[in-house]
Amino acid sequence: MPITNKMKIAYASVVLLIQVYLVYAATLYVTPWSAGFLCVLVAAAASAAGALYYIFVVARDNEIVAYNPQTFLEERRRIG
Amino acid sequence: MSQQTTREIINGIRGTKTVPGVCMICPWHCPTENFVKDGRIEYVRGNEYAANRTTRCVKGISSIHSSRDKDRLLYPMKRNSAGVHERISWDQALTEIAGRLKKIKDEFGPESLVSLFHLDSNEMFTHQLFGHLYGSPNLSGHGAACDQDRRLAALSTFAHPLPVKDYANSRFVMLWGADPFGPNEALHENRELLEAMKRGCRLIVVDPNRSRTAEKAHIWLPIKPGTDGALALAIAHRIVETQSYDKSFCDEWVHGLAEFSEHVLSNGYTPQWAEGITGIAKETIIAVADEFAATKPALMDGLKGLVNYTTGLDALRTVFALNVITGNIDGPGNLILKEMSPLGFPLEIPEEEATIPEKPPIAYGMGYPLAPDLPTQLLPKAVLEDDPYPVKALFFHVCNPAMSDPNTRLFEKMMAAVELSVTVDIYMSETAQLSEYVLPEASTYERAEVRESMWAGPQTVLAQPAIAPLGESRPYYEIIKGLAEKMGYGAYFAWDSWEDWARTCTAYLPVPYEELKEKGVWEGELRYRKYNTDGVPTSTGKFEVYSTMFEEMGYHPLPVFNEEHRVKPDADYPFQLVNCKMQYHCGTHTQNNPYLMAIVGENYVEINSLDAARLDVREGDLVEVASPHARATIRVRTSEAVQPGVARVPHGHGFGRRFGSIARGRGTHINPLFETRANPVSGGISFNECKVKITKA
Amino acid sequence: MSQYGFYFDKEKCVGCRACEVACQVWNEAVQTVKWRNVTCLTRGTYPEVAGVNASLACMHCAESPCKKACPRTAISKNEETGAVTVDRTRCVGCMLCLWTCPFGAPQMGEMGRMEKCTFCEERPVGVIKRACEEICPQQAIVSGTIEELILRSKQVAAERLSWDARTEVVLGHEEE
Amino acid sequence: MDKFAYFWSLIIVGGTVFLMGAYRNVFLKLCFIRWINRKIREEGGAKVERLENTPIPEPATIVREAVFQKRIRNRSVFLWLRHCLIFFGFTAIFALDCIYTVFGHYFHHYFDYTYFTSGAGRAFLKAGMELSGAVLLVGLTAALVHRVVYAERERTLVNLNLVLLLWVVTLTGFLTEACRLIGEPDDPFVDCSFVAGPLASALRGIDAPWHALATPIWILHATVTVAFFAYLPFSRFVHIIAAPIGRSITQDGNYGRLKRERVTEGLL
Repeated sequence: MPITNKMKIAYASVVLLIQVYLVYAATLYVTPWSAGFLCVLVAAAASAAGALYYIFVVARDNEIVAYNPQTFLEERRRIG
Repeated sequence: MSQQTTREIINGIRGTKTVPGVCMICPWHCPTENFVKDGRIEYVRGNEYAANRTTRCVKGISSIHSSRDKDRLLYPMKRNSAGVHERISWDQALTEIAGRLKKIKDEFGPESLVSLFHLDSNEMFTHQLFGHLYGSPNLSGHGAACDQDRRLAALSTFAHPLPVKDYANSRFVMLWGADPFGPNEALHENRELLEAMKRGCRLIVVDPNRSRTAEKAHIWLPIKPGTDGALALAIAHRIVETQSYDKSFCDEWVHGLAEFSEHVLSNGYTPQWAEGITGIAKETIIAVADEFAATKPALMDGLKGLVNYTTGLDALRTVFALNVITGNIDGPGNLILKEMSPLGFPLEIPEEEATIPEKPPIAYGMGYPLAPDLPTQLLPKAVLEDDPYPVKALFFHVCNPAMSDPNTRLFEKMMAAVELSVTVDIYMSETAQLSEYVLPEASTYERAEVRESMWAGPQTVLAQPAIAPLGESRPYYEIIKGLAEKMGYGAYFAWDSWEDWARTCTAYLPVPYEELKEKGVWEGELRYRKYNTDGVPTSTGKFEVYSTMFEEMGYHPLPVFNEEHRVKPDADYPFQLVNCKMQYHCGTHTQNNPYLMAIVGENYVEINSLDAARLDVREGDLVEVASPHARATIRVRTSEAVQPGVARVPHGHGFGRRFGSIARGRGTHINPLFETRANPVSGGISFNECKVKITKA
Repeated sequence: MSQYGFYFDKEKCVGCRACEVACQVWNEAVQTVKWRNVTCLTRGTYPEVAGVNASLACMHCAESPCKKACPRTAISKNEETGAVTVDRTRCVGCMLCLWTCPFGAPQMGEMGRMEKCTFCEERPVGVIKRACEEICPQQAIVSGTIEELILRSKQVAAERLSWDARTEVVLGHEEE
Repeated sequence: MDKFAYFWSLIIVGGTVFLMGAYRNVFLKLCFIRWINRKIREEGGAKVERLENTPIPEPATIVREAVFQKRIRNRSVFLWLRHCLIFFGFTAIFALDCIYTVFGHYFHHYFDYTYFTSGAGRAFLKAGMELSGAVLLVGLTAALVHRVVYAERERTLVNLNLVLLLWVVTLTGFLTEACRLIGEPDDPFVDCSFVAGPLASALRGIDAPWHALATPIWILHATVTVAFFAYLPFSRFVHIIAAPIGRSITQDGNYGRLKRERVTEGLL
């Protein structure tokens, strides 16, 4: 299996990390716990959920599912 | 769905029309198919009804470019006093040439016209106009530069000029200096040989260079250059010593076996002696000889690798003798004495009209009575010194001796000295640049041809014009017809389209004309062992291992190995120069081809990596190759396939080319380095009698 | 869905490159760079020299790596013939496909997009030969369904073992 | 919900969408390529190990291919010029923009670093962005005109949406700057913005409520820019990420030649 769950979790964690940092950076411009900041938080949560859903469900890597070495040898054999 | 031919399917896909043709790049003349769509050749391939089926070699398939090449000659030209070729009209060109030819004939006799051609089938018209009507005996192909020795050896042994090979049924094939898988691509023979090898046929290759054929061979004998004759005689010694030749066949069909055996045994041509000369272990020689004698059917053949040395003729005579004494001749899987198809001449010329030349062909005067073709490399000397007799007119058709013959400086002097020089070609070749008149010929896509092809059995190819001639170029038969009318022989050339003379040519073929025109090729039945019925046309009625023809002419009737004319590398010229051919090029016509020039654009000198290291030269460096005669700068290519001490240079390139936008200025002309050396009997050009030294440029 | 592909016989190929030029001539209208490429190799020192030639265009793999590696999903596989072709309108010429192709088949075209062997789409499959197969003087390239080709490679091996005293194992038939 | 809140939520959502696209169209594919190359090496039975899976690209090819774009130059000088304008314009303004936002808006929260906000750096930054913005705009206009007028003859592909998007981004960028300049006539660096300055003075002639419009135009610019970045990996612009990786590794077809040699050597 080329794309292991470990890689997916790694990528997802990077995405979440960036989001957390952006929210922290937003605190410098938007006074915390004000209405605007709440919007930022909601946006962050929504996009985080969307990202996780996308990575683990939508972007099925079925097209890259296990590459069957037997067929690969088949192609090699055709160079007789 | 009826069994559609592949032609119709392709026509359906591309909306093209199929016109059968013939390929004019190399001597094999493979029957082809051109797919035409509104005046443009869309696709080309081999003729599916012919032996080569739909296959074509790389030079053939890429020759589609010459049907659209804007660098081709498009109008007749004449060299003015300043030496520049100006455009003239066809009428003016033909009238002036005809007038000059008449004047030369009256003054010096018809023999003073020499007409050289490469291989074009329309030479029939040259023979009829210049030969029968004009009366010149000096009409010659390019045999001197190619296979003169092989033709003479075959004539003396089988009384047949051009034996071909039936690989399909063979069990043992031994090739001396021949490279069918490389430059001398022989289409259907390649496929048959490979399929035979798949069924267990043994392939032995004798070649100093690891050629493409040597790559596929079971045994490759890396012989020292020019010593093939010694190896052949050693094999003959082994076969004669162990009496493993075909006794019954020899008694009935071979003349002079006793003298041949006594000659081989007494002169000590033992494998031990050959080992010293050729560098091949005597055990290998003995093993190969025994295997050759034991395996039936077998065949041995040799080509360029042998004929480029003065020892080549005798080597080939021995090789053909080996074929004969082991009974491997004209049977399935042997050398086949090709049976020609019954093609007539295109024009009927009554006997009394033909003028009989008084003087003999110029080759006799040069001292080579047995030369099948005129030794073109000796022509410059003969012309400049009026040696046998004065030669005033030179006629070149699709051949480029200025490029391919040795000693180019002497050739240039001849072209300046001669009164009339005419070149008919599709490109402004080097010979055209030196000649006074240049007439543009239509390429193989724009002209018709009726010719015998090189398949083992009788095979006729009827090629038809697929597109209109480019510019003002004309097919060769139209040029000859125009010239004949101007010379007053118009009556015999009274046809209006090429179909008329094509019908007279193919009148005796068993196939109806329409069917031949539709298919483009007719293949007769390949008969084996024709000598049983038709006998052997030699003076003794048998295959001659002891050649009576040579004996009459005062030459040694039995093949020997003498190296007196050999030019061996020495201290200050350490390299043996080998004039070879490239797999991707064949003469002048492929130089302006974008497909081939993209694969290999320029020629190079190929030397072994050890020699390159010793000369401290790397791949791609410029070096100077100097022979005692001349020098040239060229790029190096280091390779493991070349024997140390040998420098291989493909010929046919360079000469400060000016004729094509793609060919201009590319490649190095190597021919000035070769001296004018000829095989003492056949007059063939011995290119490789040349030693060179290589220094960093 | 039958999978077609090429079978290449190295014992027959002499490296004459006629297949390259035939492909160029047949696909002249859409080709800017050679799709089929012949590699000629010689190894060893004189006179022990070994040489081999291989003519490679796309092998039209069953599970083609290039199709999976393309960020634009521009490469698609024809259902009936199994031919792998590139869609020029989607391709942006990033050449990730060449990075992953085991046979180095995708070529960078002059129009800034990837071009590759299309298994002569125009020519009806199974009816007539492909352009390169038709021209090859040695008939070293054979196209057909995978079953035919594997059967053929077994027959060639069997035929060879029947007379070849040395029972040399032929590539890929170890388990038979 | 003031300006900045919207801006930051926009960045978060856009960034995530970008990363999701990058995941599917770049990250997955690169993982697969690395995996298949390792598979080829192990099971391909290639006796030859000479060819690494990710050869180090030589800089010469990269310069020739990426910077000089010899391939487009061979096709036509106009297309080459247009691509260069967009390529250098985009990279320049992107880089300068990053520097400006990082040093300008962000660092001064931590240490008083005014070189870029009001010092001499500000002038360079300003002029640089104006120049690259102008270059990008010219390139994009040429692309738009070309796509509409010449597409059939040049056999290029007409998809206007991307070019239009980037064009709008650049245009709104200049508009926002012009509005800001209208709002602050005594900006010390007005002479550096040789495009926005004259635009501002021109607009000042038209008596529209420029001050009121400043923020909406700023928001529009921000939205369109982030939309562009978010849509990038899903569109043809993924070649901004993928082409440098793919083209530099495959070295203009050289990598293919090495792979074919490896397969041929396996046959020896």
